[in-house]
Amino acid sequence: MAAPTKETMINWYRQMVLIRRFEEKCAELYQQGKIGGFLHLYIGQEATGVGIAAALRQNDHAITAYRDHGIALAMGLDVNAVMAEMLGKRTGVSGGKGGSMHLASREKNFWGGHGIVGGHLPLAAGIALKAKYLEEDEVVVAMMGDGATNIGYFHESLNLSAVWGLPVLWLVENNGYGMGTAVDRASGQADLVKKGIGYGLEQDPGFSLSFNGMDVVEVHEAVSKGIEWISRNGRPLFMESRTYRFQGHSMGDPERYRTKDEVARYAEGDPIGVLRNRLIEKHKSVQATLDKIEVEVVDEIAKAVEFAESSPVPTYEDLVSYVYA
Amino acid sequence: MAAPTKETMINWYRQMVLIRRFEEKCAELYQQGKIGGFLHLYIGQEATGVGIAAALRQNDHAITAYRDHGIALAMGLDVNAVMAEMLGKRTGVSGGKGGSMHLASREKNFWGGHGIVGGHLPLAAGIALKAKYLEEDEVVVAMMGDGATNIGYFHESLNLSAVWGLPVLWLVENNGYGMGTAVDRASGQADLVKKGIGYGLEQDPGFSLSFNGMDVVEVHEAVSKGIEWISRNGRPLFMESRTYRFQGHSMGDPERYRTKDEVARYAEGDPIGVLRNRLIEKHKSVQATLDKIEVEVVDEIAKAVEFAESSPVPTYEDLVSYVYA
Amino acid sequence: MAEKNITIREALSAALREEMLRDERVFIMGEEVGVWGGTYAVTRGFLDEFGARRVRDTPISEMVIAGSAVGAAMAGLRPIAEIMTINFAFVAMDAIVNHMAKVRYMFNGQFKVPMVLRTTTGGGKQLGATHSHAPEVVFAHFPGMYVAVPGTAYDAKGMLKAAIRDDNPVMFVEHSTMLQRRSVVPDDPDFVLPIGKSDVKRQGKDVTIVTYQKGLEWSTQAADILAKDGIEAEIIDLRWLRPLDLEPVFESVKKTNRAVIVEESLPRYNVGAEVTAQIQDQVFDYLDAPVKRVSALDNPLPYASNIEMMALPDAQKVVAAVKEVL
Amino acid sequence: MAEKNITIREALSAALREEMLRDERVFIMGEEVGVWGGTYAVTRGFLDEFGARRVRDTPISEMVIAGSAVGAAMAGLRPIAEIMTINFAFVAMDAIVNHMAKVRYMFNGQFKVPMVLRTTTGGGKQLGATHSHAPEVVFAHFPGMYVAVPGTAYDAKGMLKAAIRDDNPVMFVEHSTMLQRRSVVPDDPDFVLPIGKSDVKRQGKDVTIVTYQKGLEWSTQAADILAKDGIEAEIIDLRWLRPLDLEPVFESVKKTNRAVIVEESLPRYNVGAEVTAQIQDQVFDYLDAPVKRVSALDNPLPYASNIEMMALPDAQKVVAAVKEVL
Ligand SMILES: Cc1ncc(C[n+]2csc(CCOP(=O)(O)OP(=O)(O)O)c2C)c(N)n1
Ligand SMILES: Cc1ncc(C[n+]2csc(CCOP(=O)(O)OP(=O)(O)O)c2C)c(N)n1
Ligand SMILES: [Mg+2]
Ligand SMILES: [Mg+2]
Repeated sequence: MAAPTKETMINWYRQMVLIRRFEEKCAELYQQGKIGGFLHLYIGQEATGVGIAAALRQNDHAITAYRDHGIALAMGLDVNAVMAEMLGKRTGVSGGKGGSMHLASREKNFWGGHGIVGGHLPLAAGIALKAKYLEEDEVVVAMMGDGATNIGYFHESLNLSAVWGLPVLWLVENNGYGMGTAVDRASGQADLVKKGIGYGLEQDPGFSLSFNGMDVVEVHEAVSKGIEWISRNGRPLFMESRTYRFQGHSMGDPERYRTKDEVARYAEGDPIGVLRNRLIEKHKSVQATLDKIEVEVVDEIAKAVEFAESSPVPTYEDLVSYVYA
Repeated sequence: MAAPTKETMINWYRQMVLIRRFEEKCAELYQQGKIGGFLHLYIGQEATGVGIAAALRQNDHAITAYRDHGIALAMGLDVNAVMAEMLGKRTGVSGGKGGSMHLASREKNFWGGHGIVGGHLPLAAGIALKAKYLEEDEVVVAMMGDGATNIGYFHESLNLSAVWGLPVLWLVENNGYGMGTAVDRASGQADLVKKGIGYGLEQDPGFSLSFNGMDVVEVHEAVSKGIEWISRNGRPLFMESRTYRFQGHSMGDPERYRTKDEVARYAEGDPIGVLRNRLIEKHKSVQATLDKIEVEVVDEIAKAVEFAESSPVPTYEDLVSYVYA
Repeated sequence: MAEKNITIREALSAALREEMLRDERVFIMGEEVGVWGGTYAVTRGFLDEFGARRVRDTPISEMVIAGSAVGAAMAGLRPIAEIMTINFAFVAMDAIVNHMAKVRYMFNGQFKVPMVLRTTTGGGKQLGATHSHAPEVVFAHFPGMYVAVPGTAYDAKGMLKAAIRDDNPVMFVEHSTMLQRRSVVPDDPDFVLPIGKSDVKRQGKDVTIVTYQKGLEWSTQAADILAKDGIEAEIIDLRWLRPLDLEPVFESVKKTNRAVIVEESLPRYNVGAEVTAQIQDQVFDYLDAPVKRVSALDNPLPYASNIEMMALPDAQKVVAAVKEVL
Repeated sequence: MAEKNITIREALSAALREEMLRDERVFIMGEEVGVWGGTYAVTRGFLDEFGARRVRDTPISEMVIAGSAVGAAMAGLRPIAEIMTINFAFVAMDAIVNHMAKVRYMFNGQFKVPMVLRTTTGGGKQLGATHSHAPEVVFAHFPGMYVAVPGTAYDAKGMLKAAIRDDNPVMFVEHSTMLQRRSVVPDDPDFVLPIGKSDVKRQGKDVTIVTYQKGLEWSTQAADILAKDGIEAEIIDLRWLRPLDLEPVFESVKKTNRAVIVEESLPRYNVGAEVTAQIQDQVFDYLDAPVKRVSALDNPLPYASNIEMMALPDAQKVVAAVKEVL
């Protein structure tokens, strides 16, 4: 597989910074009461979302749980419309009816944003069934948390995909915790990729099923190989992105389940810093470009907030629309 | 482990014949409309139920799904009261309110007979939790079908038992089919014991996790070892009894999913015939004893039917009792 | 137009078959729908006719049966997913009420969910407490989907075809003890009934009986008995619990001034409660007596036939309720 | 007897703690009940006080949370299992309605199921369609268990203690937006309220408002508004949806001749339907106007606050309904 070009990596950098700044702004807006509900930040996990989106082919699909800002932005959803959704505005991607947990864009093949742990996994199987049924070469990347691997939905979905040979890349973002519960306190099998054995999923496809989720280059490579393998073999795979969330589970998490030290240790491997260093090491000259991106992104986010703030709230008509087709 | 004595094996023979004749009679009574609902026969699987019951220690427990006559009788439930339950009589083990699928005896540590596929697996975890919580040395044998290993309940129950270290022997009776669906059409992982890997369950406890369920001696030995291991290690195991059902899934099964040939092939390994031959080979003299057992059992069943038929039906009082405590 | 006297089972089979022939995107999935031919033989022969691509046996996995049908529908197929009996729909309850019924709304109309979730309901077969529910009312509580409860072969065919053609998710509830009931059904591949229309099944002037499915039988028997006493009962078949069409009920009560609601369900928080509440709200001044409800006892169902029958409604209980309101 | 002015959260904590101290067989299990201290901080400090044997964190596995509690209760323990919010109870619906509520009946009383399934309900927090249900009514449909819906700190404490001590399974539904509400509560470890008793929360002679939980607040605010117009509303708090105690409602309607039912739930097949049906059945001749129901719109709940509020009931809607029946 060809190494990504400088331009590609710079683009990934931009996306990761965009997600980071977007979420930092969201945290602020949440404190101000402008965003409501639950807010689950992706900070620390950006490399996974960006690497996945970069690996998808034209007609591939992504779906995830409620921790969805990162993948949504990486999938190319309009920043303004995503921010408007955060603020519950008519101009939001889901018309202000979905909120932070329910971003989606049919057009961009991003199928949401789902709040019930594991509830989107059968949907992923169904979307993949469509491709298989119509004999289209499409792969669905179904993202989930480590905690989600313990719910019945996971079991039934992975098994059905194996029995039917559905083109799904089941991708667990192992960030170490489901809320406050560490992986080995929740999963009898803490080496998560081994869970695939229970469904007869390939354990040795010729590349590692578990990869460093803090390195966007590694994520991109692993997921690309996964997608290629699935497309070629017509069978699902189960892969693991080893990552970490730097913030609490959602806003207001007392974080009694981990130490500040642990968080600090992981912060050293901040995926944005990792990429930045790598780029600069290789191409001294990019430093200015990267700095410029930082500035541009801040500006982009400010404009998004402005767009969102000045957008109208939904109306009664919106409230009662789309209950039925 | 000491080989079972002649007397023990003769006793097992008696139990297996009792179950066989009991069920043949039930099929007859079903045709006559005296038994209603669903009737799931255990014919062909008797060695598993009898071997398990024989392996249980004083305070161990058993629980199973709706195919429960075999284990119920092996657990020592009164034949009369079981037959009365089949006929929906007040004198039945469940007062006529449970029927074929819901036999149970609190006293004999047999926790039922449950009709929702997989629904009893969490119950097994809970019963085992009681033992662990009170620091009692008890093991729960939770029986299930091969088809049941694909439902969410299975996943959550095995995982919780692993995380909490619950003394459960999860025992799949792999009879080749869940209704009309062959194991490899339903399970991505058709080598069922490997499903334990998904929960970090021991794969190499020093004896085989999968055993020949058509040989009561082998079942008894394997389950005894399993129970001993669990009791010693304070952790669950997942084991497989390879067996076969000679009759349809339930009465009225069109059996389009398998050939007569296949059934005939398995019938050669009839667990009752296997045990009989082995006993006679070893101890020529037992033939008469075994023949006598056949006669006695037929008589016992006839008496049970008589008891059941002459028992009163439940009353309105029974209908409305025990909804609440 | 040709007509045929067929059973509900045949009507369901014909509806499925016709719609699969009409639209390549329609397919069937569920436990034992293929090789077995359907637990209730509704899809017998389908695997041979349509092949394993369009008639898909599943593992025993209700959550993913319902949930993957939602995904496939969102993506453009038109799944008919089968949950063998409604008792097992509780296992898939989240997939049904939180996903099937909501993905459209939550994402502001970006997705459609054109699917049918077929299942069977009903007690009276000595299957015991966990297998004898008629709990369709708890599903009908939730907006975002429709709930169909046909009671005749005619309705079964026309309503199932409507459900398959509609772009909304429909929970299609068949009664497992009524599959052999016959009626005359148009033999026309474009015979489709409207969604959400109740139906006056019998005209009468003395009392309005509102019911559906098995209740239709008990009510009809009761009406025959009452007719001998010169009491003319009007019977309204709801056919759909959602949308719930009570206009014909209000019209009827204006005429009869009396109503009885008959259903197989449990007595608390049931269909009769909703219908009663709306009747008293809409035609309060026309009511000459309180609306009465006939339902099962507030009890799980037992195995033994004699007491199971005591727990369920029957024609006599309907007659008694009618006599109370007269 | 000493009393304390405490919040519902404190009342729940106190009830749990007192009962755990009283009975060694009582233990807590659920997602984030231990290290985290409970999503709503109700069990904060419990892990330290009682240890990991009695305060048990679980994986995200609602089916086995509910189901293993059933097994443990059958075997002699007294589990308090927590389903983080009632939205997730749909995932465990089968374990609840088919097992928790039925194992006692099905085996003719051989087993008892002394357990409490705690959960939180309610919308109004911008959590969107899948996280904003108040669907306790669909659980209350099923016999074999009780359903508690306390609306004050006093009730929360006395009812939770009753639920823990009772030998039947109780689904104990707390309202997630009311945990900070205060009232005076006896500081007595043996303060226990009876199961299945509704409560007259405010005396009045002009109209009967029947409600529970969040509805209690809207109704109280409405009663204050109405009082300014000289209208005296009587407010009856159901407190339990099962057993459902309507005697005080019938008594009240005999006096006021008018009733309004107020709840947060969806408008179809809801609590108001059942209460209305029973009122018109029991005190038909006393009613001067149809019973009116106030509930949420027939709609999933959206995220945006302004329209979420439009969808939910409020005091003004209660006032309007009361004016309709006057
Ligand atoms: C069925 C269900 N149970 C519980 C919850 C509450 N909940 C929301 S997120 C979460 C933790 C999920 O952890 P994980 O899958 O590891 O994802 P992460 O938050 O780490 O991204 C829980 C328990 C839920 N939303 N759905
Ligand atoms: C949740 C649920 N889904 C479906 C059924 C219908 N059903 C009853 S038995 C059965 C097959 C079970 O097969 P298996 O677990 O292999 O057990 P066996 O019958 O072979 O003993 C099915 C699908 C059910 N009872 N419960
Ligand atoms: Mg996680
Ligand atoms: Mg089987």
